[in-house]
Amino acid sequence: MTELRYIRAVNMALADAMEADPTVVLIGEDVSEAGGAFGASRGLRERFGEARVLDTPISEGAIAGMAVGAAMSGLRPVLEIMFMDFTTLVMDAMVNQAAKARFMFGGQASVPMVLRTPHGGGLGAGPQHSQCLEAWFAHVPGLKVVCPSDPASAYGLLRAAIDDPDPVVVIENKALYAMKADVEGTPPVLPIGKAVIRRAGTDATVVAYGAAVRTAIAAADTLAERGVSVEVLDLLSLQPWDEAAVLASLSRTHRLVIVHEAVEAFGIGAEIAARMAQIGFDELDGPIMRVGAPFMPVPFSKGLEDAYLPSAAGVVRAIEKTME
Amino acid sequence: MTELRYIRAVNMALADAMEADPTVVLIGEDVSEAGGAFGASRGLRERFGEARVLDTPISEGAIAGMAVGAAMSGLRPVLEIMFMDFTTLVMDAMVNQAAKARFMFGGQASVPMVLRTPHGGGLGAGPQHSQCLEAWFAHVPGLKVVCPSDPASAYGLLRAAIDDPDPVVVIENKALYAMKADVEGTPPVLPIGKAVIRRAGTDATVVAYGAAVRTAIAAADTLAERGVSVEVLDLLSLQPWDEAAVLASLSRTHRLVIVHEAVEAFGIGAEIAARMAQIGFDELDGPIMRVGAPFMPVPFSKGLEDAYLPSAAGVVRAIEKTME
Amino acid sequence: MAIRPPIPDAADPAAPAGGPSREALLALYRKLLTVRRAEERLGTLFSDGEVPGFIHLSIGQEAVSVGIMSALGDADTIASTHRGHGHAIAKGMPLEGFFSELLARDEGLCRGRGGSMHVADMSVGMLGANGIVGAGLSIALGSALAHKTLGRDACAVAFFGDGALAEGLVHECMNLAALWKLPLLFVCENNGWGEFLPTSKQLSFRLADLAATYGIAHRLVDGNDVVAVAAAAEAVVPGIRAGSGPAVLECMTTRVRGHFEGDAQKYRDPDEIEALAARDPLRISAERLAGMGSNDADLSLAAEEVEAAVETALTVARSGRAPDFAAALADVYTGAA
Amino acid sequence: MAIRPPIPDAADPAAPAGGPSREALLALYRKLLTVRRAEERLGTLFSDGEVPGFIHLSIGQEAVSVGIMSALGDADTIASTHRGHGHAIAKGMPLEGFFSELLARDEGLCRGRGGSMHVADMSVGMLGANGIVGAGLSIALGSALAHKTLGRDACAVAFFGDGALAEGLVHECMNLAALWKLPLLFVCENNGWGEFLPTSKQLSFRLADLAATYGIAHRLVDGNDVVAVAAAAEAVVPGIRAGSGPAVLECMTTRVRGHFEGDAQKYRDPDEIEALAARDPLRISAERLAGMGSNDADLSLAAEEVEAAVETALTVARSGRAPDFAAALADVYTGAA
Ligand SMILES: Cc1ncc(C[n+]2csc(CCOP(=O)(O)OP(=O)(O)O)c2C)c(N)n1
Ligand SMILES: Cc1ncc(C[n+]2csc(CCOP(=O)(O)OP(=O)(O)O)c2C)c(N)n1
Ligand SMILES: [Mg+2]
Ligand SMILES: [Mg+2]
Repeated sequence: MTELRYIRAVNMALADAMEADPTVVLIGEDVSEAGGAFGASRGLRERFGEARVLDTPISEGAIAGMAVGAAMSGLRPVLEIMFMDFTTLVMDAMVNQAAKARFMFGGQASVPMVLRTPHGGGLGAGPQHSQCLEAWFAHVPGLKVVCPSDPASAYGLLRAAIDDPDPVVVIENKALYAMKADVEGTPPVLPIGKAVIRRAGTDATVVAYGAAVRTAIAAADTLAERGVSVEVLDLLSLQPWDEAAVLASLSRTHRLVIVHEAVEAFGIGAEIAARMAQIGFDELDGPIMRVGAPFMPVPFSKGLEDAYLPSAAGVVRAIEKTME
Repeated sequence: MTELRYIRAVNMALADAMEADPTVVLIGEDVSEAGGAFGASRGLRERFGEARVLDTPISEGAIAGMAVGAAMSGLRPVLEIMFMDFTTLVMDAMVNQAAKARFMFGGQASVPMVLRTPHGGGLGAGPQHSQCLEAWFAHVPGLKVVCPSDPASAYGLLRAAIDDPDPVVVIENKALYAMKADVEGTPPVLPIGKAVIRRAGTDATVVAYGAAVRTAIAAADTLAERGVSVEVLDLLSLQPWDEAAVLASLSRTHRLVIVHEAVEAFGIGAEIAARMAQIGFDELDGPIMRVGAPFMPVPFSKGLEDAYLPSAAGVVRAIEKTME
Repeated sequence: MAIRPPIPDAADPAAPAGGPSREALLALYRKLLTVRRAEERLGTLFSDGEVPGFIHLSIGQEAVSVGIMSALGDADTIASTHRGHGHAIAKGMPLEGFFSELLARDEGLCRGRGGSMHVADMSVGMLGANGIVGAGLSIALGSALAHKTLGRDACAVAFFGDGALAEGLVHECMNLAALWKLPLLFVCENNGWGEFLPTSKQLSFRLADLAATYGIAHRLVDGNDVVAVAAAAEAVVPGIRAGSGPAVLECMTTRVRGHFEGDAQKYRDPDEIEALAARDPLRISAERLAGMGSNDADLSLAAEEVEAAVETALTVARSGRAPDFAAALADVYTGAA
Repeated sequence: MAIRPPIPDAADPAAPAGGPSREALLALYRKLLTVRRAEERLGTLFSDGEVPGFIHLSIGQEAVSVGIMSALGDADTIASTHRGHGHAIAKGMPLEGFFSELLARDEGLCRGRGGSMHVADMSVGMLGANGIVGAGLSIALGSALAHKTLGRDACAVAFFGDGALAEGLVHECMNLAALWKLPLLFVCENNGWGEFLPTSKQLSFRLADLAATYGIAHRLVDGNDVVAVAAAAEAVVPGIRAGSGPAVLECMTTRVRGHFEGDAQKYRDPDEIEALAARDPLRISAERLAGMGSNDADLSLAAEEVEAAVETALTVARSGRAPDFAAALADVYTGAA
């Protein structure tokens, strides 16, 4: 067993993918000489050369479009956008180009690119450096979206994303970068679209992803002390997401709560709730509850930000509510 | 009674707002000399002068940011983005600037700007000129989003949007521009956030907005012949949306179907379904059904596009399904 | 509000040194004619309601497509614009696949899902027309990066209009291409218009100055003279492939039709449109051919052959299948079918 | 991969003609000192954990803020960057409101919701620092449009770094400002760095050439000499207000600290950092003052007063209230509270 940090798992996945496939290149602001704003690509320039680890000017629109064109011409670019908030500048490349190329060219082309970007608050980084915007990407046919919750999934999903023939958005959580876990050798490549049960339970299902998985587990721990058995399902993939796994869990527990750090309204949880209110309707013994951020920008003040972020207590209340 | 076309209603709303408030200016590509790609601003340059109706270069990012800055400095800009697909290029201005200014500056500033843009298919315009991306904007705290369904609401909501002190995204549907309706004088300004019952009914509620309202009414007509009484609720506003009206209707009919032209997955309907699966859970006598576009880009071929767009038959099937 | 006429409207009149042989020019002429006839046919199909959507014809601009492509091979890649029929056909997209696409048939190269604004043929390095003004620049930039990184002896070409010069992406891509010395040729088709407004009201600058700012070589080319365009392309493409860095060709050309079919061009002086006949790329080439000793029979033979090829392709296209919805839905992702 | 050093590293050495009086210069010096002390204090507050988030100090660059603002009035507006403390304080944001914001107090001008990257004071025309590189350019563009449309005798100023020059928005905004002759002053703070990489590796061009392309007047200014900056601003601002169109001031300056606090600058030559002391804006101004007959007592009095003002503001800020969550939630939209 060795201890692996989340950010180091990302770094390993990049290194292993570059080792395995000479067409994998890294593109982004400060990814090369500096090794990435959060250190994800540290050492890779030295190992693979500056032609494969490219420091770019501050030109998000162009480098995203460049990744699309490069992917259509034989490379497998992994693009880093330093904060998910800045993906506002790459929407055209991702949505009108990358997502649609395969379909609109009649299957002639595929776009094997990856966009890595960190979301999430907790660092006091304020309204323009903390947003969770994954629901935008999940709404776009042609994109895939994954969101690892720990070092092993950070490795396994990033490897899968780089291997994937289609564009994949890999969302990391800044607050998880320092997270450590024990792993046995190299973590396995994970299938895109499969959820994992992080904690088995029988009374209620909590679906979460990314940093909210920890919150969900903390809530489950609290309720376990009160004799309530909560199942925590880690989605891992948001598009496609594992509908079958959610339905199966709901069919066992008959209660559903969905948790994420993104704004609750029109977030990822809305789709999961909506789907279950259709295909899982007969299994539901209580209202479907969601726990997400309130409808406001991410505030700077620590106190406000703490109140803003979904909490284990909030998840406990939601579970209690649906079990009423 | 006079006959009013949808596009003419937009034109009237712009003219009346400019007449009422000298700080209202129109900004966009081909809005001035050409009167707008779809004719929304026809005649306004002649009437209000070129200083208030501004033809811009093809620089969506800059003109959107310019609208934000102008709104912070005393103007009320109404920005036209020619196709909603091109709003991919204004996400930073709308999301990181317009939406957050008031909050992140502690209430010192407000951003009274309007972004008008047409969405929707049916014209064979293909994957990059047909998308319905309203769910992105509805997910962003600080923005408001409205979507008129007929000439009167096109007038009433646009007037309200221009009067509003905060940024409002007004989404028109290209396929509705030619729609005509009889109106009595000038239509009233409509409150943002209020839905309207377009057809009363008792057996099931269909929630729709924009062009899908027609689809919903057609489905209701079909079912009326079979003795099923369907209520059609036109949301009109998507952010904030009229939760109370949806819940009230659901509480009468106990069956809920949501229809829109946008992609079903992670669309506007997801939030409505999710909310009702929580606060309306006890009222539900059947699964919540959604009818939206399938998970694919909007195809060019007429045949494919017809199959892609939500149909009255599809809505009928959904209603029947939840009434099973 | 425009300050000064930003783009000179006269192209470099200097005739290229040592032009093509008569046979070579006749081949170019035939290509010009192919693009022209195909588009004219599309125009009638559109007004007959046989082709849906928005279609932007490149009539009057064919010499840019044909001239540039004459310097390219299949390994070279191009990214195109909303006005991309000429680029596609000149790059080698077969007419059947082209018409089948425009008629939304399953046999279309994009299986009827893309249409006019998305014609593409990856097998000949045509990476697609594009409905987003400016987007093709960054696609070509990426393709150039791939050529360089993978050590290919190839060049990527970005086509764009003068209106697209206002997009920030132009600046980002030119900076990047110059900074990294990418094998990228920028081809601006300067027709003086962006939709319904002269670009003199949209731009405060000249492309020549912008290119010079980045240290990118720029040439002004008579975009209606296929010989001039071909010569300019041949002058820069080998160097670009060899690693000398990007170049810009600014091709002064003429949009004869409306912005899209159905646009009656009421905003344009009828005299101006009429005067365009004198600069017709076909006429210019025909006159050159005549000067080189070609007779009318050569030209009419070419015309007949092209006509026949277009009609045959159209007949094939018309007999094609309608695309299948389930197949389309299954093809959003690779291997999902 | 950079081709050539894009930005000259020596600023225009010509001393401005007819400089300020000693009193005026002393006032500027005091402002420089205020920004410096406030930021130094922030640095210690940050390392003590009293200020959260990312903070980017403008130490070494204060003369740009102070010099430009000396030519502006309250009706003039500015849009700033992620490195915006100096802009805010120099434009007139009160120290209490400033420190209260950085300490996330309800009395902060942004009520503790924005923090370092969003300091703003609309009452003095400071439209906000900005966490998005380049975004301030378009905000200032819009403000300039408002000034012009509403007939105000005012100028808008866009501050941006040299790294921001790679954003497409720069090109779009310069084109628009030139095309419409907007009352907009572009102020580039050229410190040679964009985060951890020299901008010579990010840019293939010089701002002087880019500005010339749009026909915008450009001046290279010693950004560490407040007198030079003030003179350059005074030379262009009245004309801009009067409708002569935009101008660019490129202020060559020095980032002394890391990109943000906590950045140890390992990527930078220690000698280079040490050499910056010679170009310290405070030192340059102090020497000028000495040359004009100010004695050490003048300067230490100023230092004491500034020190006291900063500490008083900080004490006030520390005693402030924590912001209330419900109030914040109710203030996302106007009048919702
Ligand atoms: C990003 C974007 N903005 C606006 C449009 C609408 N539009 C299509 S073509 C065009 C004009 C383009 O002018 P130019 O680049 O000169 O090409 P031309 O049509 O003259 O060939 C515009 C504004 C678009 N398709 N994409
Ligand atoms: C759109 C965007 N891209 C990237 C960043 C991350 N970032 C913050 S500051 C910075 C460097 C800016 O350099 P410059 O404009 O020269 O300003 P300086 O820091 O030197 O003052 C970068 C890349 C950002 N904040 N916004
Ligand atoms: Mg043009
Ligand atoms: Mg800098």
